[in-house]
Amino acid sequence: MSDPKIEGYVFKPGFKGMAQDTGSDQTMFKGVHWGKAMMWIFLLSDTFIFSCFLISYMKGRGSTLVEWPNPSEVFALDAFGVPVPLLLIAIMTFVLITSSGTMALAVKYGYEKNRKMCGWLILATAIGGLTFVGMQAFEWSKLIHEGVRPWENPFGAKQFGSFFFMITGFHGTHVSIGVIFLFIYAYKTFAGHYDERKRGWFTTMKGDYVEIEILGLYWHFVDLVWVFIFAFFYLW
Amino acid sequence: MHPGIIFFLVIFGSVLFHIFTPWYWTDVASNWGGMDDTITLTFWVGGGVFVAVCLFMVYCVFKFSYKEDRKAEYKPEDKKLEKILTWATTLGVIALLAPGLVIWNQFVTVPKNALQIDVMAWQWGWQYRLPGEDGKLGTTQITNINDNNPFGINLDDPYGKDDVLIQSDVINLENNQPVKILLRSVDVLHNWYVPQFRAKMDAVPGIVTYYWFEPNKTGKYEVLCAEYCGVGHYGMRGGVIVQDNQDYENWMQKQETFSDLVAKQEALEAEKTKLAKK
Amino acid sequence: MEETKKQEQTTTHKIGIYLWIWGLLFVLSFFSYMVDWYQFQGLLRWSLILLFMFLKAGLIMAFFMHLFWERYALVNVLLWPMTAIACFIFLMVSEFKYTVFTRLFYFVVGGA
Amino acid sequence: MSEDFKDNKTIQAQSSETISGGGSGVSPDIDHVRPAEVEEQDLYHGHSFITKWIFCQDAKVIGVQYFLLATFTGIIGLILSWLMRLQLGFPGAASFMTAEHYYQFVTMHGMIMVVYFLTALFLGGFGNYLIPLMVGARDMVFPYLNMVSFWMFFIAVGVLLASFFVPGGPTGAGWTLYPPQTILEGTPGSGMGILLMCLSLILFVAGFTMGGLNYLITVLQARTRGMTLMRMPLTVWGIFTATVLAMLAFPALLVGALMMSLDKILGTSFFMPTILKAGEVLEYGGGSPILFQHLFWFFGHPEVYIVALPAFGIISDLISVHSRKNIFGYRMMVWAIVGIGGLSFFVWAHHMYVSGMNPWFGFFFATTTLIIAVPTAMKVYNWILTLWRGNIRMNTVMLWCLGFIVTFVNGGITGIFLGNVTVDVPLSDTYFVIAHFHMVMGIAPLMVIMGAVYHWFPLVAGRFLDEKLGKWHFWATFLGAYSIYFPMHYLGFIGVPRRYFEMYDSPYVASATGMNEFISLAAFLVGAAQFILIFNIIKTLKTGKPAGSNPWKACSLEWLTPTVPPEHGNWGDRLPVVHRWAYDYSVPGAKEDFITQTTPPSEVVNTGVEKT
Repeated sequence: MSDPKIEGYVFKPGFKGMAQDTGSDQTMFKGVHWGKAMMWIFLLSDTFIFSCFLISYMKGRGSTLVEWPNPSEVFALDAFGVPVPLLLIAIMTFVLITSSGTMALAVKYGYEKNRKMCGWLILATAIGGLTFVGMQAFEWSKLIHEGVRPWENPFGAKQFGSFFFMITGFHGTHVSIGVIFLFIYAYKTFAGHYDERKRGWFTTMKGDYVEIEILGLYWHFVDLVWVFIFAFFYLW
Repeated sequence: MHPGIIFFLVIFGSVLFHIFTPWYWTDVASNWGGMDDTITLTFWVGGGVFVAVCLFMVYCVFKFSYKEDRKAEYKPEDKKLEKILTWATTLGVIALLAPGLVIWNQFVTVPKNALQIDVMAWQWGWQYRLPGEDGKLGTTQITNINDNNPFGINLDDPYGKDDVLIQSDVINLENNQPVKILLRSVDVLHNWYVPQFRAKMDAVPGIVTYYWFEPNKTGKYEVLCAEYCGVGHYGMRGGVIVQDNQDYENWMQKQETFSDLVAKQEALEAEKTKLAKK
Repeated sequence: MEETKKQEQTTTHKIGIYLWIWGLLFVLSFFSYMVDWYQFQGLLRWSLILLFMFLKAGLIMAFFMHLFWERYALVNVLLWPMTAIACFIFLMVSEFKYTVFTRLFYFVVGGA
Repeated sequence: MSEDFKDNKTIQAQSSETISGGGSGVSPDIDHVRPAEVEEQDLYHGHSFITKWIFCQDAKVIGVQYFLLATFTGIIGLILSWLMRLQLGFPGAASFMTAEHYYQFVTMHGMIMVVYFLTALFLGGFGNYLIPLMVGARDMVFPYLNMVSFWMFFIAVGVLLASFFVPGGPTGAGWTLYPPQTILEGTPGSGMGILLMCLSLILFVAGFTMGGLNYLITVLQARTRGMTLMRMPLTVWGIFTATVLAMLAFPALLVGALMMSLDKILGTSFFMPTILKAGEVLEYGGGSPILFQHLFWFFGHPEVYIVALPAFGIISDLISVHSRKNIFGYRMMVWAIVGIGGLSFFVWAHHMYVSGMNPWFGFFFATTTLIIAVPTAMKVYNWILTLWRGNIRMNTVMLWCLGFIVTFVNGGITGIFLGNVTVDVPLSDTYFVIAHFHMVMGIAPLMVIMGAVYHWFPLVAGRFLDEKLGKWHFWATFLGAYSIYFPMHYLGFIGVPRRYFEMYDSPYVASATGMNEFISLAAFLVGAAQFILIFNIIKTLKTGKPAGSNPWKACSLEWLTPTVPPEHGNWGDRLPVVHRWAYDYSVPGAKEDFITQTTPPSEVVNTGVEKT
């Protein structure tokens, strides 16, 4: 994406450009749609939420004297009779990254106004997200079956279950909300709302393919959070 | 009346209040006179700035009250003045901070000869434990606490056997003997605070916190709980009696150790079983 | 709202870059899975986990979320607040170490 | 729905003409302002009573709604403070006052005043009303979201007040809600009360996030032509920075409230270590109470500045307008606001010096905290230097400003006591702390709110508030509040601890009995004085002196709307074009003693105006 063209405004690159944009009138993020700017700021706020969760988890895990369960064993899955560590988690990661890729392509085709391609890719993303949520539900039920509860677990420190259900639950909620919106946006794309610049249901804004990018930002963020959860919760 | 006069009177009254106030610190009874000094320093610097700023404001209000024919000065920026003020403030702040940090360093560094005292808090009361002859406190667990073991001392810890138990909310301290207060709570947050000693620290369930001081005035002091701990917070008082060496030793002789307590309880048990057999 | 003029000028990226990043993400995920598979321990495990994590996060943010192509005004607004988080993490590390120290010392080990 | 947008078509057609050309007929080069980057905003114009006044998408109406609801909860907080002072000054005077009730009143008073009154009023109330007007936007960028934000706040307040009527009553854990006592027996309202409190906070945060996104994006992306960030009035800077803080600080509160609810409902042990209660060991174990304190204050300290920064911004504008002088050192003021905001994320544990955290943190947090004192002091200097050589109108607004300076400097200086770690040890958890934070973030922001009400009422209602009543209101509030909190510091010096239901049995506290009675009487007076304002507003809404446009002769945009009060869409057919900062007062050589932001340079060529 090269710089947008704005009448009477010559873009400077890098930090000079930053000073120039910040000092200019009307907008600070040149050519950035209001909704996109909003999504970025929202994601920044959401980052702080997840950071607080993960910091609490670090503090909680670090300060308990009871042994922390070994995630590699707890999350192992029997494949053909052999326990494979983190098998399900690996597949979930794979699915989420796949859906992130399709989303990135959907954004690209959206900007090219390729309605069909964009719609199908969003639908694929939604299905990927749904699969992820389904597998997470499976993982939860497996752990609950094994006796892990938010308030206790048979493997060691109480906090293991608490943090696991809370953090993956909060992340799963984000994924689920994303899936709902993906389906809605897939419908809107196929119905051509973005080509006709049809107004949204709750907003006075005209429809635009930039909305796909906004949703894409949210979806990639969900993926991004999973990267951190994967590293800190399953691998640590 | 011109509003400036009232503002002036408010400032003037504040200064008078400070000079004539009957409400002020209790006399310090520990080594933390340094804290009082930092407060005094901050008070004079801060109070000076407060009075100066407010008097300047009052001056402006008198001098530059609205007049139809006056035009205010137009001067968007005065870099030089701003620079001077910034540096002056920075220096003032450093002057206040530095002694504070020095004393904090003393506060967190406990002298080697300090007597350790385990202060155990619950809703809503206190009790104390002193090390015995070995000079060391035994480890504890909340889950061990029961009628026979009111402090929850780990039975397999050899250091715990001779610990002196004081099941009272009043404790005696030896004058001029530094003490390290080890705070422990079995339920919620508490804070063992004697205003005359200046220092305080929360007792947090799940960990042990500490602070130290050296009492240097004999007498009786009241202990207050200084961290909100539920409806009984305001009634959670205790006491400290600071004594000279001889009195303290006498008092110490009368206290019971953990093994005394265990022996007494065992004797009691044996008595009971004997009676039951009869 | 958004100027319509902008639409035509927005050049999209070649599909190749997305596929590349996509592939890299799979490879990096595979590597971080291998860290667990081979049961690396200690500092090595830590640094590998963090390395792959930051690489993945960086790729997603830079390319999928287009941050690499955004102007610095936006990028800086998003990244500077992370210093507060970094400070929080740093202090909480020393806090949990202190907590676990007092717990071990006064409840388990003793002898002081 | 489509016909609702018809009005916009004409607006768009007209305003697109203004995109080229600088406005005036001559259009010399010096007046040139870059054309608009973004299209005109579509607005949803309500036609029915419900869409115009209740579920309204106009930021100005939402601002007034926020203001009224926040004031309503504030009055509840005020009544609670009366009840507390009744107990402290005259123990036993009210038969219903048990320790449980006292602690519930303390808690609800604190939470209501900090979050539901001050935060909502400054950001929701003043933010909504003033931001679009001051940056020259037609409305907030996402009007629908803005409306939902208010109604979320409404529900949050509803849930909060509902906790008064559940079994066990509202939580009495202190506004800091420290676990473990918050959710254990022995604390009033440890059942439904605390759950409703957490739920209400979560709703508030969710609602606030919607509003906050609006404020931020409106300031960043929807300014009018010529309005650079460095030409914005300081009010907008203050509210903007406070909103940034809120967006980044509320997450910590949300996480803390969520985890505490889980500890209560599910019996998780996030904040709960092994606990012995009434002879029984509870099911909890291994958690860390200090973690909650860190989360709470990671939110809580920025929260202080969420309240203070809008106050700083607003007071700067009021002082400047009514001294007929530009704000002294505008750039310094902006950087001070931004710097204070940024630093506020690195100082949180100065609330925890005696909490039992890692003692070495004391060094770090004392240093960062005292660094904040420097930009804060600069702001104070700049306020009084603005008065200096000004032409000060001694009206009610200016009185509130002067009252603010006195109380803020007082409270700021006691902040240096409490921020400096060693000085804090004897004073923390005593009445000194109460006196400090009421002075600095209770009374001082209240002075600003009142000043702002007297200042902007002519814009909102088109009429002046009564000056005479205003002066009575000011003197009763200022003198009363000062005599509550100034002597209270000395109670702290004695060592009287906070949150004591009664304390007269302690020997060294006995001397304070008289002072406590005096403070209580002053508190009753100050509380009652606030009803003068309500009476004043009701009286002047119908009979007040009509204000006309720009009655204070101010430079900033909000006074330059074509109609007073401004209509939906704010600017009629044409958006304003900005040529200068908001502070060109008393420019030598100018016809009048102010040059508005929209005055093109070609009209003031022969004056001594500086380029801004």
